[in-house]
Amino acid sequence: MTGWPDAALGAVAGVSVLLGVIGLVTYVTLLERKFAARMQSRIGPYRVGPHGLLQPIADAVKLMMKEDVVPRNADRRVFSIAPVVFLIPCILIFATIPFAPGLGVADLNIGILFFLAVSSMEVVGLFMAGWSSNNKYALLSAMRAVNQIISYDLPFLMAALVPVILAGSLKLGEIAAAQDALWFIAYPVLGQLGFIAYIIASVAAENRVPFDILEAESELVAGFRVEYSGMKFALIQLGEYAHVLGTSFLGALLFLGAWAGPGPEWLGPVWFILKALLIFLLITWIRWSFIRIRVDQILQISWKLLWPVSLVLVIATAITVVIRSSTGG
Amino acid sequence: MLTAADVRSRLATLDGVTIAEGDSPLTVTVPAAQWATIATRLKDEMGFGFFSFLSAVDWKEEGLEVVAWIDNTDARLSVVLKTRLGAGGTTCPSLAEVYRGANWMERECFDMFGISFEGHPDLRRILLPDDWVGYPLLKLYDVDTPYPPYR
Amino acid sequence: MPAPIWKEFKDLQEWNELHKQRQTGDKHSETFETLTEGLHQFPGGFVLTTVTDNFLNWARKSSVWPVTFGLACCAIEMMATFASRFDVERLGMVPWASPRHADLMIISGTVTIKMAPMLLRIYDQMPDPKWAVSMGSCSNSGGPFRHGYHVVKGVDRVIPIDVYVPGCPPPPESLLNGLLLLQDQIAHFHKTGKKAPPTEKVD
Amino acid sequence: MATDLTPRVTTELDYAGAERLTMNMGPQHPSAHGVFRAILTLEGETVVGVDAVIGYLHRCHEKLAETLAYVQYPSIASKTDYVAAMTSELAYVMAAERIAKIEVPKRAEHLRVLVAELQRVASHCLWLGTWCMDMGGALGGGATIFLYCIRERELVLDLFEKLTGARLLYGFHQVGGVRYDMPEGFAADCRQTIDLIEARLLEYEAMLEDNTFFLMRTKGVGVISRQLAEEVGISGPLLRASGVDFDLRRDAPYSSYQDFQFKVPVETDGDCLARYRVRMVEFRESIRIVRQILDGLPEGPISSRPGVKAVAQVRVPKGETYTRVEGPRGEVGCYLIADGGPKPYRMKWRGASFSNLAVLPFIIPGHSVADVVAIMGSVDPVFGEVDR
Repeated sequence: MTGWPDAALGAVAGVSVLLGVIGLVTYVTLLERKFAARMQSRIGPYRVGPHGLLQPIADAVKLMMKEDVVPRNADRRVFSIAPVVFLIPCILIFATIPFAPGLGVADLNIGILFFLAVSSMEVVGLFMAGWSSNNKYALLSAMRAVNQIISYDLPFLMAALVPVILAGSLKLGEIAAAQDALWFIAYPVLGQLGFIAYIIASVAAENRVPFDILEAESELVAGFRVEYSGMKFALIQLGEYAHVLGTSFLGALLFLGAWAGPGPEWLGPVWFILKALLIFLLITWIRWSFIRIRVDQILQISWKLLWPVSLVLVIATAITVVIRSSTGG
Repeated sequence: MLTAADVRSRLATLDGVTIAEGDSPLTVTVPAAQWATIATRLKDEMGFGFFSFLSAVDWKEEGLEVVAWIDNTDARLSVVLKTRLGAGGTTCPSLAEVYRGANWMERECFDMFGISFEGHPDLRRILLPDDWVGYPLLKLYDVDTPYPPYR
Repeated sequence: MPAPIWKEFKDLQEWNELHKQRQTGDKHSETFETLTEGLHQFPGGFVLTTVTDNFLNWARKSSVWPVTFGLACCAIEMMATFASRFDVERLGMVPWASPRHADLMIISGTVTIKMAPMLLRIYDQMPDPKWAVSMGSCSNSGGPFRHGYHVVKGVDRVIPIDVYVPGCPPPPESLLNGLLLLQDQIAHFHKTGKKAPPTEKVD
Repeated sequence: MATDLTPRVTTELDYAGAERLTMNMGPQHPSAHGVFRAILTLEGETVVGVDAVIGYLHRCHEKLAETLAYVQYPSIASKTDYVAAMTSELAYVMAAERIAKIEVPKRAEHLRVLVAELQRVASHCLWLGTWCMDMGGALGGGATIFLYCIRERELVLDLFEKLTGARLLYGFHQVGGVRYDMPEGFAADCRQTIDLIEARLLEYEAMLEDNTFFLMRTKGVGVISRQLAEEVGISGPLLRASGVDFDLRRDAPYSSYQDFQFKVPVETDGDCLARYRVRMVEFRESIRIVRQILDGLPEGPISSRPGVKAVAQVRVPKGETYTRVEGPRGEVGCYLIADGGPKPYRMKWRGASFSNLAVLPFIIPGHSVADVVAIMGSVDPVFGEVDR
């Protein structure tokens, strides 16, 4: 390994993570469809390949072959790059996540801040898509997106700060390592409350039901992506699922002890992925059992409930940590 | 409680009103000029607040007849109001100011029979496209009249 | 009694007129075809086109996404088809609300003259390649309302149709059969190489 | 709502200098419940004006009825309110019977009530599902409830399939009685189904009423005052949710409703939640009526003129009548004028949804876009009946 220049090593790691993530994200859609179908007393994809296992491939290939429609009055350039602008932050959030001790693209010192900063970048792509489509549904959706993502990034940050304070580091690898003894979700009171706040805020930041006002199917048809077809639509879908999966990974890392689990060490990444999928299924479960709420109500929940509560939570965590270190240390 | 006999006696004093036999419903034929005033009286004085439907009948050479059905939901009474517009007559006072439900019903009536309701706030076609030619429920209109380009 | 001569029926004449005016094929696929035609003619290129053809058709037929577009009574049966008992998602079909994401339009119910331009517009909004299934007597031919002044006598006067499902309304089983027939039809769709002769129509 | 009593199509709100956006909803829109177009004028997210455009499904029912004989039309009558085909058939058939003074055997009357009530259950199932889908989205929790409701509706449709051979549009009624008798084992199946549905209703209530989000979305949304409700002539569950105690089944009994015991639920709030509550009680009352019928179904013929096949077999003398039937959506009326011939001279179809929908321009202004779909869903329009 020593002979390899760092850059090449980084590139190899980056590409393999990228491919892995794309593969995982594609199959996560199938997982969600099967899970939702079972919830709804259906079977879900079944005929395409054994048990519908080839479904995501068929969908992706078909979407690639579709015509790429650009509406006549759309802002052509912005319309075309918006999906990419949307997708890049969604994929980039995987860069800082270590899948095992030392196994990751870049375990930055400010890992969690990078994650939060990049994941909130997706609103730019969203807004570009909504604005350039020259469609009123898309425009309303873009406006809603800005509203919602700004209001939910703060609680999201606060909820993510709870494990940060408990671990005493911003580096994701260290946060994971700090949970060797006790997963943060098992931390009395604070851990559970933090986890709940994290789940709510991440559902909102991912624009999923019950906070999916910006793609509100029954009001805005499909929201900001209403005019997208073919490959661009596939990119947007990919970005959305990548974002969901990314926050699931982060949740598993922050609260569920990342790669900790029984068995030999090389099973670590497997445990990590399983935990992330567990959180993903939790989010999916929420998605398929709640009804959507209104814009004003969503903002009220954020500013009047979630934001103060998470702030109090962070302060309480800080106090606990101070007391613990002063008494124990 | 209001009874059918009360309504009958109160309406019988008015000019030109004829009330047919039978109490459920009371069939009241009024002159077109008094169409809206009698409806207002029924609503305000006798509590006939529930507006069920308004429509018209094409009696060929005898002209059009407008029919409305209103209810008193407390006393459980029903009144059918009828008025003849006379041969060739196509104007009728509007009930839209009295009963708000008459708004769409009259628009439909205009759409189908070409009756123009005077005093209607927004009289345009409701069911058919705006550029439709003819009034389909008139007896002279053929059911299979083609309409280009789709027919 | 002599057999009826179909060419003499007024309705069919009108239908033929409309068919002559209608454009066939789609621009997207034509460009694609000219590209692949070159590849096909290239020595040995036919192997590639034939193989990819099968693969792409498999992908197309495995994920036919209908647009949620209900017109009348048949829409209720269409909803039942999408629901738990019949569950078209087994075949990879996901109903989408926006026509831009869809490949298939199920015309479920009576098409009226006021609706026909809207229908055409929604069909035009769908990206190529796209398919249309006419569900129920009303959209096949006007059905029981054929003689109405405001009813289009068959949706094929407005847009081209791939599969006709008879019935008033067709039960979900019929619609499912129609969708399976459509999948068969898509499996013989040629867009990456030389066009195959059209498949035999079964009466 | 302050806008409730303003008799205008467009209602102005006080927003100084705000720009307006005109948004078109429909005719193809996932929550349009068919083909409905609402041209909304928006200020931000608030709707300030709505122009409803209907007629996309105008199938010339009234004109066609003048060209079809009394025997032919009932099967087309079922296509007006296609979600509740049984009740719309009943209205037409009853009108012809009333003019011609045709007696209907007692068993047929009971069977008519049986199918009407089963139909109400099926129709309300569909309403609950589609309404939740409007509020929850096809890619969310709404879809789950929708699929559950359709699952229960399928059970009722199975019963209808056993009875008539059709799932959606039946042609079950005919002038003088009904066309098919109950098959073997139908009563037992029917009891089993309604027991199951009654148990599942509790699940739905647990799923919805225990969910704060559901209450947030429905409480105080789309309030219809009593006066507006009566003036516009909305009927059925909407009218009863606005505090008017009026149910045609009880107040103007037709068929054999006077033989059965049932409650008429009334709520006074007039909002979406009140409409939901009224319908949930109606579910149970319908199930109760079905049980009563199954317990005491009289024996006898099912039609006073069996084997009506030829068009000329039903003779209706000169006369006119208006029959009203309490369908799942409200008063379904058939105003029939006969001139002694084989076909009606004029038929006016009073669709419940037409009047129910006419209330939208009065209540929607002032609500946000998300509420528009919730209100639309709670009105439960069926466009076959609106446009006819």
